[in-house]
Amino acid sequence: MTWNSTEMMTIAAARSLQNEMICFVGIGIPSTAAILAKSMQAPNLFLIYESGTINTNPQKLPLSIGDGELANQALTVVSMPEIFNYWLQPGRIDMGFLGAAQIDKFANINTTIIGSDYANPKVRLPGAGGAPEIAGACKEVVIILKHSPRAFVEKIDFVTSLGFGDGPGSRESAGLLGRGPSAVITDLCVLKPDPKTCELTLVQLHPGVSVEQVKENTSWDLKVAPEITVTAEPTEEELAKVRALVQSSRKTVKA
Amino acid sequence: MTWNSTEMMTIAAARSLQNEMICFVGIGIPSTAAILAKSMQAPNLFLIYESGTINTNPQKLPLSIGDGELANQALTVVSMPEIFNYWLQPGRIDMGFLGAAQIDKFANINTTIIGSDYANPKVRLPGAGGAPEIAGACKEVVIILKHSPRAFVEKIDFVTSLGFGDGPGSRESAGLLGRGPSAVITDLCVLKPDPKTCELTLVQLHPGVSVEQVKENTSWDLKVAPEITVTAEPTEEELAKVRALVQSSRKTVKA
Amino acid sequence: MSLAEAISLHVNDGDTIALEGFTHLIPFAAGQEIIRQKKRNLTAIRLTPDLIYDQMIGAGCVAKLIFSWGGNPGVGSLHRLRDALANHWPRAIEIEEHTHAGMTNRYVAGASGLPFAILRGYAGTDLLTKTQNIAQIDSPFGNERLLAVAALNPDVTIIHAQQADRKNNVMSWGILGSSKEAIFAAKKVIITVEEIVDEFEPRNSSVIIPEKLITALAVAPRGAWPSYASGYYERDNDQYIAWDEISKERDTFENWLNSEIFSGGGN
Amino acid sequence: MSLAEAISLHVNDGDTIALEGFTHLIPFAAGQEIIRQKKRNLTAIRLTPDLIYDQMIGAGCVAKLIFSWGGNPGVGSLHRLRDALANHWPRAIEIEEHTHAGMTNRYVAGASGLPFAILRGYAGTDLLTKTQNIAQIDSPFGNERLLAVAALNPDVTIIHAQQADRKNNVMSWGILGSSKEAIFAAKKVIITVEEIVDEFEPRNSSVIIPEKLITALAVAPRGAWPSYASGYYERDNDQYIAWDEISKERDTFENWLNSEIFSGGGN
Repeated sequence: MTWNSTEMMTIAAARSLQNEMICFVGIGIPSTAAILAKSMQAPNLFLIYESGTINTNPQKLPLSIGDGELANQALTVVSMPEIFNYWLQPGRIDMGFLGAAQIDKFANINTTIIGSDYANPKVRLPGAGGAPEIAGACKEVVIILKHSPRAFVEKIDFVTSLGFGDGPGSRESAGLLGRGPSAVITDLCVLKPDPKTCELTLVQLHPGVSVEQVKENTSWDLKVAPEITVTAEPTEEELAKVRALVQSSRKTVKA
Repeated sequence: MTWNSTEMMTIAAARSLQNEMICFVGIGIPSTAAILAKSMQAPNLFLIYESGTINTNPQKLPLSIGDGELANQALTVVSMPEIFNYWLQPGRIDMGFLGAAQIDKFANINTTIIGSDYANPKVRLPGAGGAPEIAGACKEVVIILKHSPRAFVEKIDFVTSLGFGDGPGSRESAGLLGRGPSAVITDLCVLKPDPKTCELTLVQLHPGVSVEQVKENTSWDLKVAPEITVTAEPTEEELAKVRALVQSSRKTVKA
Repeated sequence: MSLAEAISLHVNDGDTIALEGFTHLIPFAAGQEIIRQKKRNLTAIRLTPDLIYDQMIGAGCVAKLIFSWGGNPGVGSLHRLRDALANHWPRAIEIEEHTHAGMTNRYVAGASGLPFAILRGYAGTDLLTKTQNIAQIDSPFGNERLLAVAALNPDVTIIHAQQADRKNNVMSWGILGSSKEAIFAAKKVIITVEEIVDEFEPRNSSVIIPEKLITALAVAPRGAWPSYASGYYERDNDQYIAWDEISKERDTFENWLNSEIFSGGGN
Repeated sequence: MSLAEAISLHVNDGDTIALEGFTHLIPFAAGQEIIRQKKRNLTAIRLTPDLIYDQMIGAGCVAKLIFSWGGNPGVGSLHRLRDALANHWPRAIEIEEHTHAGMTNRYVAGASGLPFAILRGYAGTDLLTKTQNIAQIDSPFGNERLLAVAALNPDVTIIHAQQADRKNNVMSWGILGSSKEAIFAAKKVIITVEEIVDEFEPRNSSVIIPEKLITALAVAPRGAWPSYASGYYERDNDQYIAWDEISKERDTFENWLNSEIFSGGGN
């Protein structure tokens, strides 16, 4: 049985979701993972998309966050003021599932610009969308992105969404309700914030991945947990389902 | 052809409504008058009730402001936040139609208490309801109540809704968007605010009513316009329709 | 779960409760179960206390009333409310009064997890000096002063709706007032419904409340009577008129209480 | 009224406009008519500029963009937006960026006739120092600091919906995003619809917009293509993917502009 690293990342992310959770899902890999989880261990996963679809159960992978499939399979569809003000803001959501372009050691994420000059960036990214408030208000956040030195940087070019700021106490002083990122899941491994320092720490490797590989793909001097576990290999069922999902979309979704 | 003074008041109020107006209606006589107007000169009168019924066209007199008839005959029914925040507050409503228990010479109205001690009033009235914001935000307000010395007082016991405060400039300094009361229609006459002083002035008598009668029923020294018109007598059609409406309700509504 | 269980499990003495529904879908069955179970010292929130709170006040359940219009719609006064205010019978009650716009926005703030909401309200009225939980606030953009009203977050919101499905999702339609906001604002939510259905039919001006928001669901047929449930039964205006007589005197009220509530089985 | 008349009558150079519809019901026909009529110096508001604003920006209609997520959903970048920002082609544009929650609440404030709305937003982000029309505000009740966002009140809001009735009331259903708020917030409202019907069928998650709120109504079948109209046609994902190629280079974009917009008749 073989698989590629994106499949492993998606499956590992799916496994982090528990049944009955209320999950606020961003488009792309997070969405694939959430839909996969719902077809596996979490059939009652309560999926909310920022487009207003409540408790939706998409059978194929949406290309956009507002695809007809999300509305057609939803219990109800509400306005965006209701989604952001009544559902997200009060801290009702258990889990926020986010992607990112850049991330730092305190799990702060950037989806706005690459380059130091906001007025004249090297690369203009899409921007904030729903992420800052998702990162702020969900009880817990999982960030999913591919591991590379360009993505895992010492200092991100723009703080679009707050992780742990510059360490313990940052979220509290910013007045955020949620506990913040509980894990960063990549195509190589799983990082978790250190309970004391909040710094992202390597705690789990995907099968066949070495600590060196992860360190090579991380621009800061990555902390490594004393005991590292290895991710269970994807099951045939997981792989079959994730491939069927990706097939169901006309084109794999970019983050 | 005979009629009673309540019928005259209702009919006079109905005549003050023009076709195509957006009218925010309180329950009781204001509602009867608005429904009558819609069946007479103002078929396209756009009626909104605080219960959330938009462009409703009741065929019988509602006893309460949220009767099923109002919802069944409405174009759509919306939430109260939408009614008060999106429809009323921005000044979208042309005409507010209100009743009152007490009114003073500047058309400030009281529906809260009778007696000077708020903590221990002589009579406890229902209170504000939607009136303060209706009186504040509608482009124009018409107040409908029976004429009596107890109702038309020098000083009202509680300012529930602002008319012209203590005269010119009061509404502006309170930050109200609407122009305020354009007329007070009673069972005896029609009063209008003086363009300069804002003080209510007798401008029109219902048929068979004398100036003295009105003054006897007004506790302050009522100003009288140099030229007083007389209200046109109710037509047979108006009377037939207002009586049919009142019949349609099991009991005439108290303000 | 039965309505009796839901009330006994989730409504405690001293709670702040909101039984919402504007004229339509007023949760009378739930309110009368609260009377039956002799809940005490409640802070009771409703835009329009209506007969339901007049009954609970007369029965001695309520310590404080937060409201915006306290009459018998289309009939006149709420005599039990008046008697409690004037003569402290059966007990003294405190009141805090607002406007409909103010109360609605206080629920909106509560539903939004915000400490307050802003509106153009109460301007020039005596409410500004006489009531609580309001404050003036200046716009940080340009020169404007507005009113801030404090959020309402009831311990329990109780709503009557038309239907629930087999998964405990709830659908209601027609005049819904501030019900949705009162639900989102509450720590716990009890919903009574006319019936359980296999599937919700499509309807305009309808709202579906996901089971995730609901703490307890009970079937209570005619649970909004003498108010009404669109699609099920009409408002019983005769009862509203009859209440004027029943509630005017203490003895007629107490007879009603004994015969209709304490002798009545409950749902 | 024809869409061409509606745009020429009600959209002026220099206007602040909002073409709303979140992924669903994006008013492409109206946006392309704006390009066809060479409207200039527009301040264009949308949570997600999407292809519609990428096209208008590439065509030189837009002076300023106010938005919260500027990508090609599920595909990648908006190349015309990037080219305008990086190289000022065909003209320089200014941007003001927010979050979805912020933009949504800016419409809510505009719809409510308030100067601002409050939310728990932007906390700890660089947006606080980099963007405009936000301010921190303290709660008058207890010790909390929140974010105030300034109201949005477009000169014209343009919405595509499924149906209008013979009286020019409009019904739409499915994902509606912030459309209702954008309509109430606007000074003028242009709505395009798939078709005129005799009567609206009952539907859940539907909204009816009374004609009183509508300045101009035009029938534009498939007016949301390549986005979608629930009940009429699906999102044309191939077109969204194809746009990545079309828009990447200026010459391929200009060929598209000439062949699809300026040669195309319009609605």
